[in-house]
Amino acid sequence: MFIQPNLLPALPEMVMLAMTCLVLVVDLFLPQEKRGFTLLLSVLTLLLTLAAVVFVAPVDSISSFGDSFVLDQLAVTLKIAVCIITILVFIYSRDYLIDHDIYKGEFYVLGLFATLGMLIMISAHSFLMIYLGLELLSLSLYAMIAFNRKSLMASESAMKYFVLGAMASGLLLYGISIFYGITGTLNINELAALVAAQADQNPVALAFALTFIVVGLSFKLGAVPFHMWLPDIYQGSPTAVTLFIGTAPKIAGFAMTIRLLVDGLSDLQVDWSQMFIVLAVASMAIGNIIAIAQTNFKRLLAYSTISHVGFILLGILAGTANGYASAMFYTITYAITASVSFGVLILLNRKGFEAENINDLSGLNHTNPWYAAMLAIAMFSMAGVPPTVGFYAKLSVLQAVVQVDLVWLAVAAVLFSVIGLFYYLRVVKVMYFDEVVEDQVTSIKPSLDVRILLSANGLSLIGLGMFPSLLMVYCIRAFA
Amino acid sequence: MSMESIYLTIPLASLAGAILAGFFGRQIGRAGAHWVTILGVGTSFVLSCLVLKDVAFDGAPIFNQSLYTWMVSDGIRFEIGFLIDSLTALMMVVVTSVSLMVHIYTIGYMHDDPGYQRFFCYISLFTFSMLMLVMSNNFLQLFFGWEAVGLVSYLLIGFWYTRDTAIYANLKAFLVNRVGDFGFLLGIAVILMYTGSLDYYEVFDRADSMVNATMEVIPGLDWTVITLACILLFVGAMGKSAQVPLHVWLPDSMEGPTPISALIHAATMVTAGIFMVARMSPLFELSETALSVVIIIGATTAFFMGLIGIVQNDIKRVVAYSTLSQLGYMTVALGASAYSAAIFHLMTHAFFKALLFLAAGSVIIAMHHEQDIRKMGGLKKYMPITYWVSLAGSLALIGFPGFAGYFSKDAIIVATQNATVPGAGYAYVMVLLGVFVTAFYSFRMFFLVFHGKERMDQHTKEHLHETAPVVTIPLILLAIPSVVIGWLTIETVLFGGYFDKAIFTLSEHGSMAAVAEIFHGPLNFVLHGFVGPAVYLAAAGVGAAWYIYLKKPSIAEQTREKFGFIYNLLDQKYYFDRFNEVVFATTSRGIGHVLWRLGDALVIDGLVVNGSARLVGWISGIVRHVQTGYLNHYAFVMITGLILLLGWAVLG
Amino acid sequence: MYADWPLLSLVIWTPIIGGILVLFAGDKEPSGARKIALLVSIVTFLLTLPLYSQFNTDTHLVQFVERESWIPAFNIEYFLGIDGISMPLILLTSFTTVIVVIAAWEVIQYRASQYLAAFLIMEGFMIGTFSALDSILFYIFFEAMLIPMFLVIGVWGGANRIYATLKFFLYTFIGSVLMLIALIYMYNKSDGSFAIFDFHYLPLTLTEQVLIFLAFLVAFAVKVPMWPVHTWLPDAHVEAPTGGSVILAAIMLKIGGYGFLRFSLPITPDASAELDWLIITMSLTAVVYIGFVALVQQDMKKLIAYSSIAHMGFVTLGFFIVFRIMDVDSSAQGSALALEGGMVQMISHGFISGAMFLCVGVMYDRMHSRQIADYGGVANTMPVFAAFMVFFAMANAGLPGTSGFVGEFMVILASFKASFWIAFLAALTLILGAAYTLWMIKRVIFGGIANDNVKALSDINKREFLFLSLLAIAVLVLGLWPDPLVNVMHATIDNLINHISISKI
Amino acid sequence: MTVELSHYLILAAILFSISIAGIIINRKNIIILLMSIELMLLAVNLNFIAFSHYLNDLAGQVFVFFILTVAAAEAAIGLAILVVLFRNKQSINVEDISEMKG
Repeated sequence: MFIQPNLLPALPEMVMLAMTCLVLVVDLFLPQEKRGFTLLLSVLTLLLTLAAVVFVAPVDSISSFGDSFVLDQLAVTLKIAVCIITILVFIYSRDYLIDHDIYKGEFYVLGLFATLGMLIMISAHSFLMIYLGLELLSLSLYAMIAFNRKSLMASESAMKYFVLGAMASGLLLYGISIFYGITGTLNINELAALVAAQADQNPVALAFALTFIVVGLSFKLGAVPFHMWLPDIYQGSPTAVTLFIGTAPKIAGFAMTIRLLVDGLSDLQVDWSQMFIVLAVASMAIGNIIAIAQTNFKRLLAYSTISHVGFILLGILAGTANGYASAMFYTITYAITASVSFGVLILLNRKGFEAENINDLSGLNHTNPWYAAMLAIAMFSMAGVPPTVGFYAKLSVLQAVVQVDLVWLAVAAVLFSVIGLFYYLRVVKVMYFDEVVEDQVTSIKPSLDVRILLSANGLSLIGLGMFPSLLMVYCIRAFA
Repeated sequence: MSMESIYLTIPLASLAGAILAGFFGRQIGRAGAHWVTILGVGTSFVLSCLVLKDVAFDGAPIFNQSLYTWMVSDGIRFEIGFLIDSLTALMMVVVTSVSLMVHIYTIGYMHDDPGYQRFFCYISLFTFSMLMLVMSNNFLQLFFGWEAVGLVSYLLIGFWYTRDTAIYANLKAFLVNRVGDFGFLLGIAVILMYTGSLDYYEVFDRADSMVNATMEVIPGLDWTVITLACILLFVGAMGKSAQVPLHVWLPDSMEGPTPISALIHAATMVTAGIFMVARMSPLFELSETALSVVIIIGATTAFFMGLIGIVQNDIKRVVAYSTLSQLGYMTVALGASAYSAAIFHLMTHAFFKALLFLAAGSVIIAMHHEQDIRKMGGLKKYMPITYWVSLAGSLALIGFPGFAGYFSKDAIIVATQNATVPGAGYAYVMVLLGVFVTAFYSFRMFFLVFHGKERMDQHTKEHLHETAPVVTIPLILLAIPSVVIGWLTIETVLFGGYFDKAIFTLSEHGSMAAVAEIFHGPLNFVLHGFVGPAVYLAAAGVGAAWYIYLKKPSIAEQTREKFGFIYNLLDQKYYFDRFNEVVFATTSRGIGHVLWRLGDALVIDGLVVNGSARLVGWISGIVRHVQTGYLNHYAFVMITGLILLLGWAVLG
Repeated sequence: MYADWPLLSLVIWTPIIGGILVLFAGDKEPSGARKIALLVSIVTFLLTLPLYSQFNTDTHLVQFVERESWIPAFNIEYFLGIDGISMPLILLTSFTTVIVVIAAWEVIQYRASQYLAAFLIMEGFMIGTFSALDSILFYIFFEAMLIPMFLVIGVWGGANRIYATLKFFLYTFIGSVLMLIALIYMYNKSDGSFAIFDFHYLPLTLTEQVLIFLAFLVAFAVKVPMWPVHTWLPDAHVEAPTGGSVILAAIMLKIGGYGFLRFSLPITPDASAELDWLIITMSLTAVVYIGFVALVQQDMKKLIAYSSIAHMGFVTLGFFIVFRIMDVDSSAQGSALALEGGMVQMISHGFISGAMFLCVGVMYDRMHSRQIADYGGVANTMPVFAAFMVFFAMANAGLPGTSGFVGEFMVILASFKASFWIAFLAALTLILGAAYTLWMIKRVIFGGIANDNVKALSDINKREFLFLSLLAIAVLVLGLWPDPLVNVMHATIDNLINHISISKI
Repeated sequence: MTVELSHYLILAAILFSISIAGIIINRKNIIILLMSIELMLLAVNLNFIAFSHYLNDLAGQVFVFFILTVAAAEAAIGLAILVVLFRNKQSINVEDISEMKG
């Protein structure tokens, strides 16, 4: 017999799916000069999804589809974040796409599908669902990267990402299969229960499987040593795509981690915490150290991402409610910060000029003081200098770590962040202290919507820095 | 007008003059400048005399009050206030009178100097500071005045700041004085620590607490605190009063204009140390050790600095070295617990030494700022007034019976003779020899300048003439006390119990008592002088000077040849300057360079700071190559990671 | 009437908001920006006056308190208040900023509005640092002020500015992150409070205390700066524009000293007592070692920078000699003298070093050189200026009657209670200080006219006369009558002494 | 002998390892990479089916169907990328695609 599942929790996803298909079709019939309509429609899609999320947001949490799909506070918050950031991405990247004549509907369609994948990952509560979401996201991303067909770099990085990504999901699947074998279930809740029972019977097998899962997640997040893809992908992809990859998927990755490790395998917390300690330290060390040597801004940000992943892991490995909350806060604010940095970078692109080196920023304060200020704020936020939000994110994570008596880890973290400060300051230095280099930065006049959004985005870093509670309450509620 | 407001007016009058001349010099012009300052100092002088009369004759009670509370911290009250007793009153009159003379004299001396107003501002400011120093009733204010006069002396020595010698000299003077103040400050610290107060009387009352306490400055070596305190304070006095080895700044200070040499570096500031020790007699009396240190230092200064005077050819430097040796005499008196004698000599010396300096100044004016006595001679007939006053001054200086210097110096000699502290014997010999030396160099100079054949060039000769009244009048006014003051005041000051309330001497330190025994009125004292050797030594000195420099100038040459070594020793001032230059100046600069280049630049910055930065950069340069760009390497790294984790998770 | 005003918030946010206004005033019409900046700084200064006039000197309790819950998640509060330690420093800050704005008037032509804005915003942050009573709030202000200073040095600085400013930022940042860890640690210990005063009463074992103390030490020692972590200061000073040097020397360094009083001593009294030898050694090294180094500097700003380090040595010496005094004398008689001496030294150094840097700035604006060798006989062409410079030099050499004397005097007197030799070494500054300062004066101000550039110099104008004389008055008044300043500290200092004399173990 | 679960698992593990080895060792043709990936997924599928058989639980086999579908899509995209790459580079040699490094 067939039980009609409660479709309500999945309303946002369904709205999105429907709308995306609509976009796909409509776009086919649009002449190139009308492409703006696609963008409009896609943004509308995201807005509707957003509305749907808010509309169905439950007081605590509801699940459906045989308990393999949940909509809890965590999901709601993350979904909202993802949608908003995707909107930013779409709008920021318009001019870039036009300038490099890849202003095609596919970009938005793929973007929307990727977003859909993320939404699913966020809500997924069974291995199968997680896998599907993950693949939906990944496949769209592969395509998006290679989307600028004329670019060698792009196709190269697409290939790299594809191979490694596929391998990673293979590893993940392998782990999943073993868990399936041990527990006989694909559902996260049941898994949690059964693992609790199994924990002492065959710990080895569990540890074995767990490792594969952790590796899969680490790849998605980009933790050392599973970060190798990250720098090349960031550098090679069209900046618009980098902007996308560098922001929203982090949130999805975080969600996936929480779902699998916290919801599902909290009984193995000791094991994965220890693994994460190693990965976190490695990420912070490698990320920060190698970043110093970078001259390409996108690549620099890639390495900085790696170091930030280290911090996110710190929050998770604390294994306490406020640890998770702070990690969540960190992830979201990091995504916001990254969108500012890439947003400014993307503005600097002109027809036939791909701005991606740090030197392309020199003298930005002379030509565009306002955007220089925005980027500077972003840099200070990444470095964790108050009063930007980055400081508060670090503070909360460190607090969680110290709370579980891992003071040495906190000390290591801050010392690495000092190294990190150095290259962020270098960016500021280039913008503020260096002279304008010929035919590089000229005064940029982005369209009104970009100007507004980017400014709001940048100032939000200060705003959230001064009133972090605005966001923190939701993060705490998510793990209450 | 209440006494209190008078006391307040005395320093403030000079200060007002200084401020007006200093800040509004341009507006009030040159004449304006000297009028306001002279008016200010004049007022101070008149009122000081009033105070003296009040204290000396009307027997006014000791005035000891604080003006305002500078600061209260940790329950200790730091006050600014006045203590007016016989000692203070005397000093006030000495200071203001000499200062007034110098003010007037300056009108002539600095007549066409561009820095006219500035100069008057400085000397009035000096008068103010000096008054604050002597009128103080606590150590804090004493230190204030102490450093303030140092500052003004710094400014005045470097008054002609375009001369390199001048600005070298004033830096030197300030630093050497700072060495003294360094000790002085520590002395104050000791006192505060053990008495919990800086007020003179409170400190004196609690002095016993320092007698009994001991302190281990150098491990294993206990000092009584009182000794430590007194010696530290005396170090301060050595700085200001130019006692060996901190005397080096005084001769150089002659780079300043002559009036201030007279005022600051002869009459008043340099005697601050003497004054201070006398003021602290209740403390010094309690420490035998300190006293003998004082007397030995003083004796050494008195004799050996005198010797240098013999070989000097700069007219002002000769006087400067005589000042050093006279200060030595005063210090000896202090060491012999003959404080009153010291102050008495301070007073007489103030007059005749100021006189000598100003006379020298007058000569210098006449010679168009030529200061080398070898280029002078026979000035007697050109400038009679200067000649006679110089004679009076010199006689006073060498202690010619009846002249001011005689009384004070003889008192000191007798006191030293009867002193009991260790080192007194040495001191006695030194001061006696000193008498001869003093007489010798004074009259060497006197003869070379005023007698003998005229060695100056033609041009100068033609313009030679007596200086203007504005110069000569102060000379005469100073000559009078130089001659008579000793005769008039010795009875009251030394034996009239004048200082009883101000100065404290233990009964067993009977040096002054001994002097009192042989004293039966001034005249008798003069006659008694012929009993002792001093007078004959002085006469011998004069005779020798006459013979060598007037009768047979050749002898001077021969002796110089014969005793070349001694001559050099004296000419090089016992190599003190060379020593300081090498040991202190050069060494500390060397240390500075080493610490800077090696410590800061190389080790801290080079190695640690930039080093660590470079290290990180270097590592980064290496590690980045792990990112080869080859797909299979990437996969390999991932798998390695996987395997490591597996091994760790499954096995570990 | 001020009782109900949120005065502290006003003095913090007025300059910050004003600064943002100035920023938007832009460089099209710099005079406008200047006027706004001056207005804002003066208003701020006036607003700080009631902090003094309304200050209750009888209590050690914090006053003008403002306390709002801010980040409930971690129970971080917007918690402001001042006591006898912080209040004078706040006045110093607002006063100095006015001076800096005036000093920048025509001198800064390049991006004037950004320059002025930076200083106003910095002022807000610095006042915030002094008045914050929640440690995270303190930390935020403490760090935030680095950003404007970083830009000031980097944008308006000299040739080697980039090295200097990066060095400055990184040095300070390294110091402060460890402090952050310490704060978080205590937050967890005190189950959930970041309020500084809760930390004061937080029981800690000696080991914890030592570690926390060291964390604080790094943070504050770098700020002060103490030997051997001082090397950023000379570079920063040399490269910074005049205003930057002034703020740096006059106020930023004081935050280090303030931190010791606010955090290290009361939070980790036992560790401070344990490790006082370390601090005392570092301080004395600063006085002597740095004194010698200053002696041989060729660059005026470097020389003054080094002399700043030496003078700040007295501050730290005064703060930590207290424990020695307590050892030798149970009545702790003299410790208040030491602490208040350190405080006075901070204030006075604020005026004097600021003035010295302004003097160098005045000459630099005319000659575009800081090398002592390029000068000589300035007094001939700039008599009035020379008078000021000599005066401030004397103050720098600690001449009685100037503020420079008071602090050193108190600290030396107090340290004598602890040990003769400590006092001896400290007192060496009388000689060294005079030596390096006056030797510079001799070579720069006095002597014959060295070269044609000096010949061409013109004496200071009205504006320069204004700010120099303002500072001169401050230095003189403080030197002749420090009581009004010292008086406000008594209650707080006495309470502090009682607090640290009680062991936490 | 009877074929036990462990045999399947071992076989799957071997396949999995081979596929990984394929990815790491192969320096020449990218197509081989794609094949290795397919192989990897198949290894996983084998696991799933074996388990679902021994657990008598269909979910595993359902999962396999999904994996297969996704694998197909993946292959499609992979080849598409390969084509693009070849257009730009005129080569599908693994060692040639190392423009970005460091």
